[in-house]
Amino acid sequence: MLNIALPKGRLGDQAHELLSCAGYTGGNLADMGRRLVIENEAAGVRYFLVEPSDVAIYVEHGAADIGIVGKDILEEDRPDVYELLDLKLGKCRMCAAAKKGFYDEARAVLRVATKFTGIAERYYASLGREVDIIKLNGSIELAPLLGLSDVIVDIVESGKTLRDNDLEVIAEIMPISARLIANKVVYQFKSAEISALRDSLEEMTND
Amino acid sequence: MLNIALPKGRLGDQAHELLSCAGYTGGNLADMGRRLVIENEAAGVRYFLVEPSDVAIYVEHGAADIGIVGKDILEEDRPDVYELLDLKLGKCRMCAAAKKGFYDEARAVLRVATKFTGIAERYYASLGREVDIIKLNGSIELAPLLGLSDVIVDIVESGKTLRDNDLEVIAEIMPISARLIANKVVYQFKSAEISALRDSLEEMTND
Amino acid sequence: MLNIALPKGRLGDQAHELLSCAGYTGGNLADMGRRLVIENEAAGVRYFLVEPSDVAIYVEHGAADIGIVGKDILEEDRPDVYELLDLKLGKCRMCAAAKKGFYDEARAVLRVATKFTGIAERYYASLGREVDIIKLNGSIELAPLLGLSDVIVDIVESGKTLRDNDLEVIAEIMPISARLIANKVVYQFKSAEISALRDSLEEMTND
Amino acid sequence: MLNIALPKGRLGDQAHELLSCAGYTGGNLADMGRRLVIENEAAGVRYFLVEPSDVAIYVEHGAADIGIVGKDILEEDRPDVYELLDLKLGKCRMCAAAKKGFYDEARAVLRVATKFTGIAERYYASLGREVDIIKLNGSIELAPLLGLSDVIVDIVESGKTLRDNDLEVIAEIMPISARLIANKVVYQFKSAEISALRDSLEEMTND
Amino acid sequence: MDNLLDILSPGELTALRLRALFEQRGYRRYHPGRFEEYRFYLENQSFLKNERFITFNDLDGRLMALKPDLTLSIVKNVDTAGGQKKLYYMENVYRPNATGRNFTEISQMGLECLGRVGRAETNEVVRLAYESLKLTGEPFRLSLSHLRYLAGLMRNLRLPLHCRSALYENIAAKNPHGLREVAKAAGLSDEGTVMLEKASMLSGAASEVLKEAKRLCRNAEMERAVAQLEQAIGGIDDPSVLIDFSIRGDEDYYSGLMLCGYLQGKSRIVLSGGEYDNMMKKMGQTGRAIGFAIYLDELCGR
Amino acid sequence: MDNLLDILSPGELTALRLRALFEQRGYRRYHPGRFEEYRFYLENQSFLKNERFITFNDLDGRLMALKPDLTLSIVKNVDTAGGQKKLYYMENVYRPNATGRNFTEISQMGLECLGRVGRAETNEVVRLAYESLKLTGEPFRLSLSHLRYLAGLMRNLRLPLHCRSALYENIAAKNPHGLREVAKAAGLSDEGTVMLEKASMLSGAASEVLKEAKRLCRNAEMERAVAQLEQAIGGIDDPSVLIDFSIRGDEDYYSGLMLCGYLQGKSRIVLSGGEYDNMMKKMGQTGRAIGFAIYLDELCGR
Amino acid sequence: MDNLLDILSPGELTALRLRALFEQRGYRRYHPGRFEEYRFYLENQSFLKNERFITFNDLDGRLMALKPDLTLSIVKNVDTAGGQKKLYYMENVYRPNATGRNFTEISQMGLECLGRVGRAETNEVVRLAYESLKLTGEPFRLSLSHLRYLAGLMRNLRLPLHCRSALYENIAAKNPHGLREVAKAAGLSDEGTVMLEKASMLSGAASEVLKEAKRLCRNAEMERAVAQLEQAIGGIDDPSVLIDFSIRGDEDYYSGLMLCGYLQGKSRIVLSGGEYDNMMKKMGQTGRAIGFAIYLDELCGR
Amino acid sequence: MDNLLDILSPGELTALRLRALFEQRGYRRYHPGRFEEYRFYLENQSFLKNERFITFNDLDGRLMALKPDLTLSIVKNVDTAGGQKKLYYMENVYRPNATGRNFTEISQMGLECLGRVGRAETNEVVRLAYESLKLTGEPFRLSLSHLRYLAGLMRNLRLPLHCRSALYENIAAKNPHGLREVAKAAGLSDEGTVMLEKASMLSGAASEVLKEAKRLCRNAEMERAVAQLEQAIGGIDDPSVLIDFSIRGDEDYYSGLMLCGYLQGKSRIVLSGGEYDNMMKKMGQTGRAIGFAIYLDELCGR
Repeated sequence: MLNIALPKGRLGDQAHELLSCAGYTGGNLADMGRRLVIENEAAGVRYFLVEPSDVAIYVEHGAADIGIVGKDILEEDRPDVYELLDLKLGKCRMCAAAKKGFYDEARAVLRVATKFTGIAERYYASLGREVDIIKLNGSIELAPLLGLSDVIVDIVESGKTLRDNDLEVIAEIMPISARLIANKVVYQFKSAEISALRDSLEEMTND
Repeated sequence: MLNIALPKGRLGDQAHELLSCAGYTGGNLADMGRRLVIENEAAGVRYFLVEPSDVAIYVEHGAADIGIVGKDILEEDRPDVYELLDLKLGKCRMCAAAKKGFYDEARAVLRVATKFTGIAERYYASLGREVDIIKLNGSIELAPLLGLSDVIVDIVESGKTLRDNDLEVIAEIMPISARLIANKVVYQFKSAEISALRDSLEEMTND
Repeated sequence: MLNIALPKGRLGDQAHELLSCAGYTGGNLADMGRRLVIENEAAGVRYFLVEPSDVAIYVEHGAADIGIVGKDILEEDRPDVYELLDLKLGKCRMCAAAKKGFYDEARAVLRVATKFTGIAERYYASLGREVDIIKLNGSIELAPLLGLSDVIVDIVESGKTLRDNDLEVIAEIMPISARLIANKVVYQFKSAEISALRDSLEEMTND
Repeated sequence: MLNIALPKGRLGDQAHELLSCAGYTGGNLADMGRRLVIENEAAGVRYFLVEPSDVAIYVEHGAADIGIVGKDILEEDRPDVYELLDLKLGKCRMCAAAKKGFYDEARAVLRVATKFTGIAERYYASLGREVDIIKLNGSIELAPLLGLSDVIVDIVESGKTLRDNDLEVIAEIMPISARLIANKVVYQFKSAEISALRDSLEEMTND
Repeated sequence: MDNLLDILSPGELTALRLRALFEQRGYRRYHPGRFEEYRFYLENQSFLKNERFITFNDLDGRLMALKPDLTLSIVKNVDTAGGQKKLYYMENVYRPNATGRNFTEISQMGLECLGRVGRAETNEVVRLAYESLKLTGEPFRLSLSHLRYLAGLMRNLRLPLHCRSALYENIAAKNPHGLREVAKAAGLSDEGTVMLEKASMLSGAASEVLKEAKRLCRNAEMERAVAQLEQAIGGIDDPSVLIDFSIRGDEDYYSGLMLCGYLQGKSRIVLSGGEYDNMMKKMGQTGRAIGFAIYLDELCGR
Repeated sequence: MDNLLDILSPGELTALRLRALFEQRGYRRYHPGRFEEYRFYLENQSFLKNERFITFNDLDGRLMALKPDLTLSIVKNVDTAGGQKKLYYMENVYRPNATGRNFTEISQMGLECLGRVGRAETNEVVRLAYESLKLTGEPFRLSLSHLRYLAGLMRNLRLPLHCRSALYENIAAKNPHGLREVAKAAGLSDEGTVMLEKASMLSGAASEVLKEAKRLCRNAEMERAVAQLEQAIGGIDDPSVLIDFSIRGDEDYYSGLMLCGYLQGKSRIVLSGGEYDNMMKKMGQTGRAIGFAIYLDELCGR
Repeated sequence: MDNLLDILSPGELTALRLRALFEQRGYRRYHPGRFEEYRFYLENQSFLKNERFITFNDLDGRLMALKPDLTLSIVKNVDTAGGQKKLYYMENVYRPNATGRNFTEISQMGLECLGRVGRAETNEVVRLAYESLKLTGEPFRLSLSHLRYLAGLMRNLRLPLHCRSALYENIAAKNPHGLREVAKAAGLSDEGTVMLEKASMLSGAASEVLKEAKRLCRNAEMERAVAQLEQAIGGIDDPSVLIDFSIRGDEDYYSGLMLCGYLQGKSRIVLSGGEYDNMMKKMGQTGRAIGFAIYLDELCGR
Repeated sequence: MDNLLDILSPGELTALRLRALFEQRGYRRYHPGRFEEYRFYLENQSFLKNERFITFNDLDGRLMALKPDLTLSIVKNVDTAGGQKKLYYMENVYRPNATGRNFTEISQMGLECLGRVGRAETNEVVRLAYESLKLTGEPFRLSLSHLRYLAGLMRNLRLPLHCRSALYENIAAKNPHGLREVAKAAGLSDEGTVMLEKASMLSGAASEVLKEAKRLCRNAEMERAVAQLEQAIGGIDDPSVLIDFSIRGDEDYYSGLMLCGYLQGKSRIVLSGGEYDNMMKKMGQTGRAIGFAIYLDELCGR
């Protein structure tokens, strides 16, 4: 039996669809409602639907054997897990953005609003730029508009949200996509099952 | 012109409805879509719709003059703002919960999963109980089921979610409801407007 | 057999004379020359002649059972020993001194030259006066003359040395005289012998 | 006028003799008695007679321009001064010594009694040997005899003192002799006078 | 040589002009010692409101702290015996920054009058706080309060000591519902609760609030507080001067007047102070004390 | 499998035998939490006698200390509600070493009885201290004292509170001349001074000292102290058991009995303890407490 | 007296049985010094994998650290001149806990063979690691790797030094897509990339993997690595022994063999070690070294 | 408004006049970041000469240091890409005080020219150092040296690299007997030793020393060093300007010129600097660097 942590939301749905095609269906996830665990004994899988940013915690602590999670979370939290496969789902970019025409004169400490404080800190440390990080949990785009920060660090998909708020990308920090991860200890005991699942998924994502 | 930060979701909708009744309508918030700011010059208000946990940050930093926010957030972050009114919306309780029948023998460090790490730390420190806090962002209820933690600290409304997951409340930490908050500096310069708004809301919530 | 640490120099000679009168003679100490230990089995004593500032270290570490030492050393080092008797020998005063006419305006950090850094630090800390302590090992009187320090903290007997160097006492910190000390553990096992010696000495010093 | 710090005792006497021969006599130092400063305006020198271990402090702080001091003090305190000349006076060795037959099995922390705590710490750190340093001010030879320490670090001249106390050298740490030192700032302004004095002394010590 | 002034940044110039203002009234610059022991700040933490200091070990092993505040050091160290000390300082202090993720160095000025402090000195210090804010050229507010006003009322209402800190906490947050809850839990009557809420939520232009505050007085302590407030403001006729009884002050340190200054567009307080007679006593000093601190980075930064 | 014991060092074996002794009497091992906040030890520094702790910042920024002592943590953290806890511990603690130049780690065992503590428990704990020392096989001394004996006398002599710490300091140093000086400065009569000196310098074999101590009693408090000492020692008939009123104990923590153990040839105390009822109160606990600590490194080292 | 063993907790008993196992093979307990200077760990941080240590100032002002690891100290301090040292240790080490929010104390055992280390010693140490895991009675895995296998391949593929750390990072994460990306950026041919991926992702039962590993050898360095692996495992015939080339080791410290032990149901590694010849050189020692650490809290805790 | 200047203390006025001097030549004030990580200073300790810094943990857990020096931070952080930066700073730095028993805060000014640095800039910086000292109105000395002069000689004498630091140490102490001993131990011929001693002990009025230094040149490196010294001093004709080859500079940081300033009656150096091209490289910067620091407390204090 494999315990699989999936992120709530579109990425989780896509991932489950892929897994279903590969024979690891959990049934109708949409039915989960208040139930957070779905088991398909026949297929040998048990699914947990959790917050996207919690997937890696579940896997690292061994509460789940494997999981599907965005590369942004892996970079932010740096969990000690195996990263077995790039699923090529949920592609986007981690970017720094600011109001159109913004130029950093490096006079004062740069105020950075972001959900990804670790990525932002490491990115600006690599530039030797002193920053004050303001942790926000959503609607990061508002921060420069309201004078809460000079720049933001956030995920950019189409860029429409930025444009709608008169912001523009000033630096691309890294590309993002979904990954298959596994707990390092569990892997030693279930390597056959995990490898089989990984290989099925790889085959499908390579189409 | 008053800048008002509202939390996304049901609480924000209820709050806006209340404010509209009091004459501070922002128009159709549902239309906001990708636009995060709505202004009603006539009513003298500008609304920002932000993550519930970000409202206090906006107000504390002066990016918004006032805001509506749950007491849970105020207790967790302890922002330096005025708390002008209990809106009596969004009532619930902050609780510690565990699997049915759980008894803390205090042998080892207690593992606590929660979104509210500050509240959990202070609560257990007040009991002199040593804990390891595991920060999760959602579906906290899963943690004890999957052996990730011994107990959870979370908001409980009806208690149905707990029951669905075979958990039960082991301690009630504090009652929660929505509050009207204001930036302390701004208040000095806009006390008349803010007081007027506060008083209108109070009148309505006292009905 | 009692192991007794005596300070080299005049105080040690006086102390030995007193002990001899009380029946604890070590023979002719002056003969010690390069030999540092003298034993008188008949009298049940063994003498070590050591630096005055080392006596308390020997007793505290149990290398000597008892010792004779100036109160200045006890105050400076605060050894964990019993202080059984004031021998009323070697009387003098611990003083702060400065050039005649010196007045501390408390503008800058006060520079204090002394052999007794612990006493000086505690004394000025009790006054809330910020100081830089310069540790010297002798001829402390030179320091203010040569501009090395503003004041000195040192032992004053007749005051002649100060006068010879145009210095004057600006504060008396504490009176000093020789004390009989004992190791706290040894005392539990040899309390009879130590008490007998102590009582003999007390009788003589009270004459 | 050159301000010269000399160490009290035999080394100071020898150094003054040498300086007198070189034309820098301070008159009869033995007459100094309670006076600590002797001036010979004709010869352009002013002498301070201070504790051997204080000479470098006077010179480093600029209270004296130059001084004569043992290499042991320079190694112990590492003052920031120029070391202009090896006077080849007061030759001896810094050694570690222990009771005859002592062998360090490195089981427990090694207890080291010494006046030279800095030298001892650096020496044993260079060997990677963990030590407890016991600072004594004299009669270091007694420490191993009385079980206060396992070894001592001290100056050894003839070795007679060690032999008298049944100790033997277990390691030679460095050779010692007297040095002419100068304050670094003063030197910039009096380099001619200081160089002249240095050269005279060098000539004499090279005979 | 006056072109030397052209070199100064706007912030430095403001600081220099503040110094000129203070020097002109007879205040002399105070140069504090290097560091204080950490325990000193720990013992006076409730005055500092923050519990996070930069701590380090000095070369002699003592655990020290970088100053989070100057007033405590001054009150501890200044010798006021037999007289009056008029001091000002300009120093860096160290506190967590706005994000709470890092410590930061902030530049602080301040002014203290210690020892013999009478009506004239009190009035002078309040006026200097007022003029300091005015000197910035920005719209400002100077709020005053008096600790004995609400303390007097609480005494009158026989509110037990142990629940006062919870009451003050809600007052400082202008949180009437919280205040009512605590008052109820403390067994206060409905009438008393209304009274307490009314008094503690009083704020606005000085002249009007003083009138209302007088009306609500229930004992001599409250009346004295109002009278002292009136005297303190005496001669300043400006709608930017407010009374606000929600300004928080710990009774262990403060004894009467409290000050708070705000500049439009800044998100934090720029001036803070009051009468510290109790702190003087706590530090073993005789005499009284009044003063305020100005946060230069807030004043001159964004 | 009993050859497993051959692996243990003499020190480990002694520790294990002590554990066996404690377990056999119903004491259970206590596993303390990781670290305590530095401020906790700072606030209780007078109990710890030393003011230098290893401090470090935890990952969440709090200033922590490596435990210099276990008793404080146990008394703070143990839940004694409605019962009795019999605990022992075996932990590393961190203190300056004998030279005062470095911190060192020392291995400490200890035993505490908390909550309901009556005569039987007190007697049991004293006996366990006695047996612990005896178990080493070396010549030893176990000294007992009772805080209320001298406290009772001082009360009888109407010695003002503020000079008592100076008196106790001199008593702990067995320093009669210092004691006389402080007594004189405090205005004590000559007769009172003689009385105080006589009582405080009392020390020696238990049976004799108790007789003399009884003779010197001047009020019920002193008599009670002597009676409790007698009960505590009850059943132990060994000349190695002494009474020594110079054993120091802070009244903020200790409430009655105090214990001190010595081994011949060691230069430091190897066992230390007493009744901590006041510490229980200070930590917000109900009930009483008695216990002792054993310094294993002193016991088994050179 | 064997009832003394009944007192021990399961964890203590396991530790004692491990000690018996080690002593029986001639390993003697090593007692490390008190603390190390912080800079020592800072300079060897890449070995420690973690960059957060508990730092504190010793009484003489030096910045010290609580040991995060014992191997570094042993290799630095042990005198191996002219011989062989067989040591084991049982100490507390200090690291961030699983939540990363606090430091925690963990109990660690370990075993090191230093100086003259030949095939027999290597085989013995691997066998002791195996027996240590087996002694727990739980399902386990012991994975082995050899640093020179992939290093040899990378040399053969002429992969530039500066990109190797990025390659090893991806290998340690069993991340083939990341590996391919880095390889591509380093200019490696498609054929080379396939080769590298195949070799670095090899893992499974020892016998099978060794066969495949042999097949993939492209130079003597790789062949030697495989041969040494075979010898190291020699005589252990258990499907729980695996080969896994993704085990990470820094070439600055490790020189050949690497070990990793897992227990079912634990979320972290319980045993870790290898050949540290390069660390010996770095510390100025002559001779070779092999050893492993066991995390007792992981082994015996939940 | 120029009476604002009357408020400044003599030290502040000197600092302001120094700023005016620097601004006038086109140098702009640099505002450094808050703190640096401790490891940054640890890694560059040989530049700092001192190994004791004030360390503390920031709120995010990183071990930070209070700046002991500004040059390192500036060189690390300034963006010199494609140009020239002319900066000066005025900051507090933290070092052990003269007694070595406590840390102290000292006020430091400094000036740096980074990026494109040619003869003109070098000459300008030397002149600014000279004018800075002159501006104090006190008798002063400005000593210059050039690192390549002795380095060139040592290369010529084929002195092995590993013994150079011992040689430089003795040269910095103007210790000819120590120098001879090390040279002898390094196998240097008597003739070479005499040569080395002569060259390294050269010091005195610039014009005379330069003549002698030229005479002693044995290769192009030495000649270039002398030529650069001549150019650097070009146009300053003052007997207070000295050449002194004993000024110490670490080759890892310095690349050529070195400066040292002294004021009569002060016991410590008041100005220190040089060309830091190697430090630029070490920090990953392109371009060259020259600058100096002025210790204001030494300059204006007693």
